[in-house]
Amino acid sequence: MIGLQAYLVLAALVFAIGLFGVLTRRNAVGILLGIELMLNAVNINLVAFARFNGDLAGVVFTLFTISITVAEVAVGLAIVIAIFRVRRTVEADRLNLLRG
Amino acid sequence: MSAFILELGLAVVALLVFGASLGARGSDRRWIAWLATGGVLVLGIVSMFVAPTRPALGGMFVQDGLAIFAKRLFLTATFIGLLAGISREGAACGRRAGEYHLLILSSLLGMLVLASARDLILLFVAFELMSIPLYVLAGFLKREDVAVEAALKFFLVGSVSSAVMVYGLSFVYGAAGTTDLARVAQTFTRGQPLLTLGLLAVFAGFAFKIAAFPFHMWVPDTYEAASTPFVAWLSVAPKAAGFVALFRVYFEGMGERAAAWVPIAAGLATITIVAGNLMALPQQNTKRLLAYSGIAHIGYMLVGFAAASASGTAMVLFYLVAYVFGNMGAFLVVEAVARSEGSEATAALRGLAQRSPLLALAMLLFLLSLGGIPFVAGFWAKLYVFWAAASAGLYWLVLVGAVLTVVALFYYLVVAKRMYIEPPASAGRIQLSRSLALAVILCALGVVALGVYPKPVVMAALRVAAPLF
Amino acid sequence: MAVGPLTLPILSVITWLPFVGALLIMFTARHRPRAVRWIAVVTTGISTLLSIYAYATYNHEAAGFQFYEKVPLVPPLGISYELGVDGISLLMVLLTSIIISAGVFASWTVAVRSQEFYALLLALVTGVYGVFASLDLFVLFLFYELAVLPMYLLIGIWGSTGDVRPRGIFAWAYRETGVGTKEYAAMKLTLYLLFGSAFILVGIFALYVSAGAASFSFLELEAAVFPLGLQRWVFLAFYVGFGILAGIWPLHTWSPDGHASAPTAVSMLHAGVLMKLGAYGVVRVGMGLLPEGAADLVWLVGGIACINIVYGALSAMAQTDLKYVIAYSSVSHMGIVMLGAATLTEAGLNGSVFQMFAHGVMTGLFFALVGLVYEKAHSREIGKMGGFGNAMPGIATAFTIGSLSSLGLPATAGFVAELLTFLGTWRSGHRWWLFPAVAGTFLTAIYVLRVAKQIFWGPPSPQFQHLEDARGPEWVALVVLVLVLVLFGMAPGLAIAPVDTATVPLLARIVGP
Amino acid sequence: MTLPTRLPLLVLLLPFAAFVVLAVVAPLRRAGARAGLLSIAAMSVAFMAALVAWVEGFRGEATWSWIPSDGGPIATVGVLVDPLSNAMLVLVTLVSLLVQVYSLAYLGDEPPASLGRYYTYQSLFAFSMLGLVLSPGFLQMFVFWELVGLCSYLLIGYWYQRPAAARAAVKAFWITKLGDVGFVIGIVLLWSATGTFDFGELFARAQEHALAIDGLGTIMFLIYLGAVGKSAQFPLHVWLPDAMEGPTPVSALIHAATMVTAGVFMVTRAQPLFALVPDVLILIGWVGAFTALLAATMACVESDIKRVLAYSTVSQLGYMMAAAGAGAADAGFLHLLTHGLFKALLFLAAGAVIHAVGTNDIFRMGGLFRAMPQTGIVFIVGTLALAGVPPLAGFFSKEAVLSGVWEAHLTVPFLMLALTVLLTAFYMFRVVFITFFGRAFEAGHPHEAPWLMRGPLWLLAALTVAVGIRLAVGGGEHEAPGWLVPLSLASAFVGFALAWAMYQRGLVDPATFSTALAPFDFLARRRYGIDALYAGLYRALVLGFARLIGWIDRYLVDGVLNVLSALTLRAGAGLRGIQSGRAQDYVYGVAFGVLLLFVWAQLWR
Amino acid sequence: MTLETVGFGVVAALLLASSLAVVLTPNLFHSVLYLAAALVLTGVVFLLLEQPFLFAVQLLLYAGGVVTIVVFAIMLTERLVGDRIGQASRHPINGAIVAAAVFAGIVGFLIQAPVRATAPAPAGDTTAALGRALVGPFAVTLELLGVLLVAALLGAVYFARSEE
Repeated sequence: MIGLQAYLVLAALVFAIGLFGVLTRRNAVGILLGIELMLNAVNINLVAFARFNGDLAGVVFTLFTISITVAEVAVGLAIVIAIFRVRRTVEADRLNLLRG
Repeated sequence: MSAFILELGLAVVALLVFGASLGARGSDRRWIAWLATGGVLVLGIVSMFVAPTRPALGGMFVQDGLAIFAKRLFLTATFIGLLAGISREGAACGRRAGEYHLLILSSLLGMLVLASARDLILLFVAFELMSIPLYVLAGFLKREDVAVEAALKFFLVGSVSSAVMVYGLSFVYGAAGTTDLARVAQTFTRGQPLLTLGLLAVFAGFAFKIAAFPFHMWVPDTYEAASTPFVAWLSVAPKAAGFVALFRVYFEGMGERAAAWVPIAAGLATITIVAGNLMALPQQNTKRLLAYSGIAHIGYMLVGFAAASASGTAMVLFYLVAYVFGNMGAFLVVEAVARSEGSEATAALRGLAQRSPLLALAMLLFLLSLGGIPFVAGFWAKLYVFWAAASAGLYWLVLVGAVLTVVALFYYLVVAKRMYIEPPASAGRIQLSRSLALAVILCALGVVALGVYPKPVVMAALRVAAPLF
Repeated sequence: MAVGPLTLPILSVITWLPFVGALLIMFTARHRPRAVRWIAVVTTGISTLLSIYAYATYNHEAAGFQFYEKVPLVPPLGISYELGVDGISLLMVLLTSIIISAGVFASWTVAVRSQEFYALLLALVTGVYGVFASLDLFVLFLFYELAVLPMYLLIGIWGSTGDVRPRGIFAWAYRETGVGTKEYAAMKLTLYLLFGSAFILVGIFALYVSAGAASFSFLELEAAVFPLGLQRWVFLAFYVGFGILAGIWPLHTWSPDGHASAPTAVSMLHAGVLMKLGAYGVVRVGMGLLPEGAADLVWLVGGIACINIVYGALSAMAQTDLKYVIAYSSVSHMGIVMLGAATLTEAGLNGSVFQMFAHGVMTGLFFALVGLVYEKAHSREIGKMGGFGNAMPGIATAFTIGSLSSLGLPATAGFVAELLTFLGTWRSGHRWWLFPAVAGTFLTAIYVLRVAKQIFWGPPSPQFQHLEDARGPEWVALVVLVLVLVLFGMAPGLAIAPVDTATVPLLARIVGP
Repeated sequence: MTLPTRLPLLVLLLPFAAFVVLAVVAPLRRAGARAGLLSIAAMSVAFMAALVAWVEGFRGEATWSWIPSDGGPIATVGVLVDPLSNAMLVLVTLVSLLVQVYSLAYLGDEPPASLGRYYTYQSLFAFSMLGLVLSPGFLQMFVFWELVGLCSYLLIGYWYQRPAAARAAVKAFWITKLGDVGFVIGIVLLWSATGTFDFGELFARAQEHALAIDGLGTIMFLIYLGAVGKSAQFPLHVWLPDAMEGPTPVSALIHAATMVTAGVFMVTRAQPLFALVPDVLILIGWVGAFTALLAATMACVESDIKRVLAYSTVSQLGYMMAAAGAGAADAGFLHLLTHGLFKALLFLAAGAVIHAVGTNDIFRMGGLFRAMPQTGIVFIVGTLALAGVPPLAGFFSKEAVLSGVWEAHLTVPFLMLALTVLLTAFYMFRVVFITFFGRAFEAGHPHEAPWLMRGPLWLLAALTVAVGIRLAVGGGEHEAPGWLVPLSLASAFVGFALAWAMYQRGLVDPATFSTALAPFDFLARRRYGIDALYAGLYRALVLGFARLIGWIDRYLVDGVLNVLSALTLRAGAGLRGIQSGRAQDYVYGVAFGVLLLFVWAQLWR
Repeated sequence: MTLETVGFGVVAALLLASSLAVVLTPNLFHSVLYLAAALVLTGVVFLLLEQPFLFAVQLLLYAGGVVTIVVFAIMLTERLVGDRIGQASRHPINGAIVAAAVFAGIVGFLIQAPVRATAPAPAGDTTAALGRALVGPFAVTLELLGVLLVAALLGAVYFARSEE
């Protein structure tokens, strides 16, 4: 039997990898992918907990997070498109008109 | 059903606006804005008569004193924000008026639910419902390069934060074995690693929402770029919601164990006050300046939060009320000047006292309130927060806060100097639209009334905060 | 003490009348400069008359706080609007009246935005009156803030920019802070004083909480017993908080810059009355409520006061700008005030209060004169002036009398104050304080006479051809101040008799009967 | 209150009334001569009253509360009437009156407004001096002590547009104030120890030996310091010669006859207290004698007629103090009175000369006796009195002083004083010979002064002689060693002869003589470097220190504050740098925040 | 070492590998494909945790939906700019350090937690229970989610559509 710890560590790793992606990708879409990974880690966590708690709430929670994640990605990509229209780039580092 | 009356009412208003926007023609759609504003006003009035009910949905949704207090605050802030946004030129009243107001209303719905949520899932959904429309609204001026840039930053930081938050929620759920916050609170003791980890991560998410240092970084950029009436609202309403959620998650039902959060909250308060105030010093753009000063104010509220007591909570609530009027007012004056001068720099305020004495006086009142000067609301807010912290033995925190207040006064006075001491760059009064003027007046009245007679609000705050502990 | 139904709430009238004047000016007298001035004259004039009346009718036998008024404001928190004056505050109220009535006349020639100027000035005066008359610490604090804040605009708008060259190892810092400009001075003054007020607030709350959080009333807190440890640090908080306003070293540097940059009436009011607020706060609130704490810490208060006296005098000597000389002399003289209080003797404390009064009038006179000289000569550089006595004999005479009071010459109020303080020091626990104090008066003689000589004596300077003496309303200010200075110098009993009724019980609390 | 106190009070209040009227009623003051007449009228009535009080030998005391306190007044004011004060009253009112009359003519050319100012000051001075004389206690004495100092300052600076006068006035104030610092500390200490300023009470306690205070010696020494300043004793004598920048009548009144003797008066008045501290008395004696000698040497080389007289005044004040120090306060006081008469005479006469010639330099005068014989005669009368030639007033008082000092076994001071007798005769006759005899100077046509000036001169001369004769007739009972009179007469004669030989006959060349005494000459001409020393100390110590403190205040104390402010501003500007504008850096912020929370929570576990 | 352990090991390794590929590969398209792989593998993890329904949801809604949207977005932006979008990494070392630190921070808590190795027996068909829960206690939450999706859609459309 695989322990809960293993799932949690796996999720933590995926979360960290996602964070790394968010921090290092130059392309805004790439950053979004990193966020996806982070949220995905959350799902692993939730399902693992649901399984080990023997509780349904975690599964419900997962359903909600999945839906919300999709919504978030949709909005994020729309913003990327809008920004691309105006600025002709999706490289996040170039978007620094506002600072200080 | 009576527990949901405000939420349902809001849904009705949103549907009305939706329907109206379908049938709207022409580029001047101020009437949609008026519709939304009126709806919110009605809801605000209704909220004044709402009484606490028993928890609904098996304890997921509570309409207690705190929730009602918070909802009144959200509705008031939203009303002022919508009112101020009504203008012929603004994007909010153009062809996209329907979208704009629907987004605001759905975000508001998120806040209302958030204030009542006592279930992790509901909390998260409400939190996201509040947040996602804000990303869109931040970039609502989508043909302005800075606006979309700000929206992207807001979105990126926001989604990472909510990822962290929901990651934390997963641990909270996992460790407590339930999504019911009341039971989480019963389970919580110091030294439960998973629950602690979860609550910390959730704290990070809230810290992003209320813009505590170092989660604040989206704030100045977003404030600078987004349309000012929206920013005025953004700077107060979601933050208030964030604090209410903080109280729900970290205090409600915790009792003595809430003291576990004191070091973290106090530390976060300290760095937030210091950083916010210092970074506000060199700002030349009034909105940016107000953004940083707002961060510092969050720090002061965290001081009250750090007290981890009923009085501390109540004082934060009072602070929020004072902050709603003071901060929104300041932003709205900036909007008024910007509409006339086309600039949001502090330099645009030069000689305002000689051009529009009353507008300058209003701005001065807001600044004094933000600076914590007697006879205006902010004074009591700071005083009470410090008092609560001192009662909790956090004298050092009070000292830090008080000293940094002097730094804060520096930049507020610099703005006052622009208005009162420097000669005007151009002559002529600043023209205000009626709705904006009304919004400014409401804020000024609020600031003064709370400054002269804070007692009712303080008492109400104390009353609603008491059951949390 | 009960207020009958038909009794005039005299202190409230005194306090709020200027505020009413300010409102009248703001809302009725737009763009009518003469009306503005007359409103100011009338409102402050009535306040002055009433304070003279109160002063004359104060019952010395009964002593204690009289003209008592009390209206509960926030009953659950124990905040009430509670006014009353004893001998000390009565004298301070009188001083405020004298200075503001002189100040109104002295700023007759303010041309720019005079409506706002007078309104702010009057609002500020209400704050000052309020502090002196309040018996509720919280309300006192509110008045205190009201007295400080208008200063920012008053200096910022109507002030003058001096010539301070950034030099020395910290030159970079001066360039960044913009030293010398009026904005700098206004900002420094306001922030410094608000910084101090933070300490005051903390102190007030500490007392309030420690006494059971029932009342902010001075009288009720006076009856409470505070533990010694608390007394010590709260006294320290009050000392620093109020002391900043009283110009204690090394927290005094706002004062020279502020006073030098401020317009005439504001300097008069600030150096003349507001600095007294600080000293009054230390004596009334600090020593009055924390007798043991005060007794424990007088060594500090007195020691710093001695530094103030000598240091201020020497600094004044080093200045080349006339206003700075006067401002530093205030720092020095406030040292006498604090020293007298620190002696914890009847003579010393009487001297301290008397010096508050004497210095208030004297420095008010000085700043009025400096304002006149500046207005006519358009220069504050002492080195460039000379021989003005011929063209402006009246101003020269008044300046001389002010100088004499400043150096403690008998028959002026300054002498009595200094003498009493000296008498107190040798009987206090710290005898050596006498020597710096006396040395300070000698140094004062040096710099004050040097300045008087440089400006008014000697051959007329060729670059100042068309100088005029004071005129019309300006005379009123000068004559009133000079007369008061001499009158109270010759008949000190006028002031000391009521003051004594307040200082003796105060001392009895601190050092025992 | 009875006549014995009421009359002196009248004497006191009359000049005060004149002062107030002149100060307040500007038109009258600006009228000049008319203001003078008012002042003179008040003065003459006061003089009459003083005369009555003196002749009647009034005694009495009346006091009123001045500074109240809980247990009775801390300080009182009032009048103390006794022979001492009566005599001073007469002297002060008399000389004041004469000087004021004299000034009418002497300052007749002044603008009316200035003249009015002059008389205002004069009235104030008379009031102050009388108040000092009548003081029943140390505090009141100090009050008027300072007020006379003020008048001195104002009157020295009468011609305030002359830089020299302005300088001299301020210098006089500072130096005397320096002494007063001691005085005030002294009376503060005395009050702290005894609880009273009152002479009567203090003397009574001293009589009953109930005044055993620790450090009474120090206290009395400090009080004496006041007298050192006011009465121009070494080392604070430097201001008096400079004070000659004031109008000559002022010099006569304030800087010869009245104010400068206040110190002597005070020591005399407080004799019962000083008697308790013999060490201080001896010091007073020594300082007095030394001052007398020092000033006399400086007078010998001075060429400004007024300054010669000023040094002479310093010297004579030294006599008086020496007498007081020797316990012969009566003798000192007698010398005070006689000196007041003849020194005023000398100054006024010198004023007449200056008025006539238009210069102070004796070497630009000469043969004036022929042009103004009356002035010459009175000047010589004064000179004889000062040199101590019988039967003029000065002779007897000086003998009394000398014998007092001898009897107190102050041998060295006595020798110094004796030598001073010789020098006094020498420098006075030097002036007489150079000014009134010898070759007439070309420039100008000197003429006799108007009657308004000559009248007071003659009156004073007559009084000098009359008092002398009165003393010769009635004062013989004083016990003195038999050799004293011949000695002092011989000394005076040697001085006279020397002056005659050098300046009249030319038998001895002054230049050779001064070469012979080169070191003394060198030092005396430079005032022994004392003025320079003070100036140096003032510049180097006081001003230097002030500059240092001023610098410290501006650039350190305030500097630290500004540095803090600037650092805060810089910190703001620096911190703002983390707001780079790049979205991912903001995410770093979130990551760091999370880490911070984790670490924090682990630490606070 | 049971089969389950081996299965978990393999799935975990693949998941981590594909996740790393998502954040490291320079080609954006490849990134998206790797993401799809990672999401599917997550679904497999759900299977391991005996949640077949969630596996389905993951596959359809998540992997399908997200990847489709992303691909659309890339196409759209590429079409607009006219050339391929590459992507490089910025400050990978810093990013790695911070990510590792966060991971360490999480693990720091995890290792303190008591090990919970035994899971309760699977509760049979969870799907029906899930459905009941969604229309039961979580009905309001679900409705709120609906509002959220509408709002997000509104926002996305607002941005995405090119204005007249």
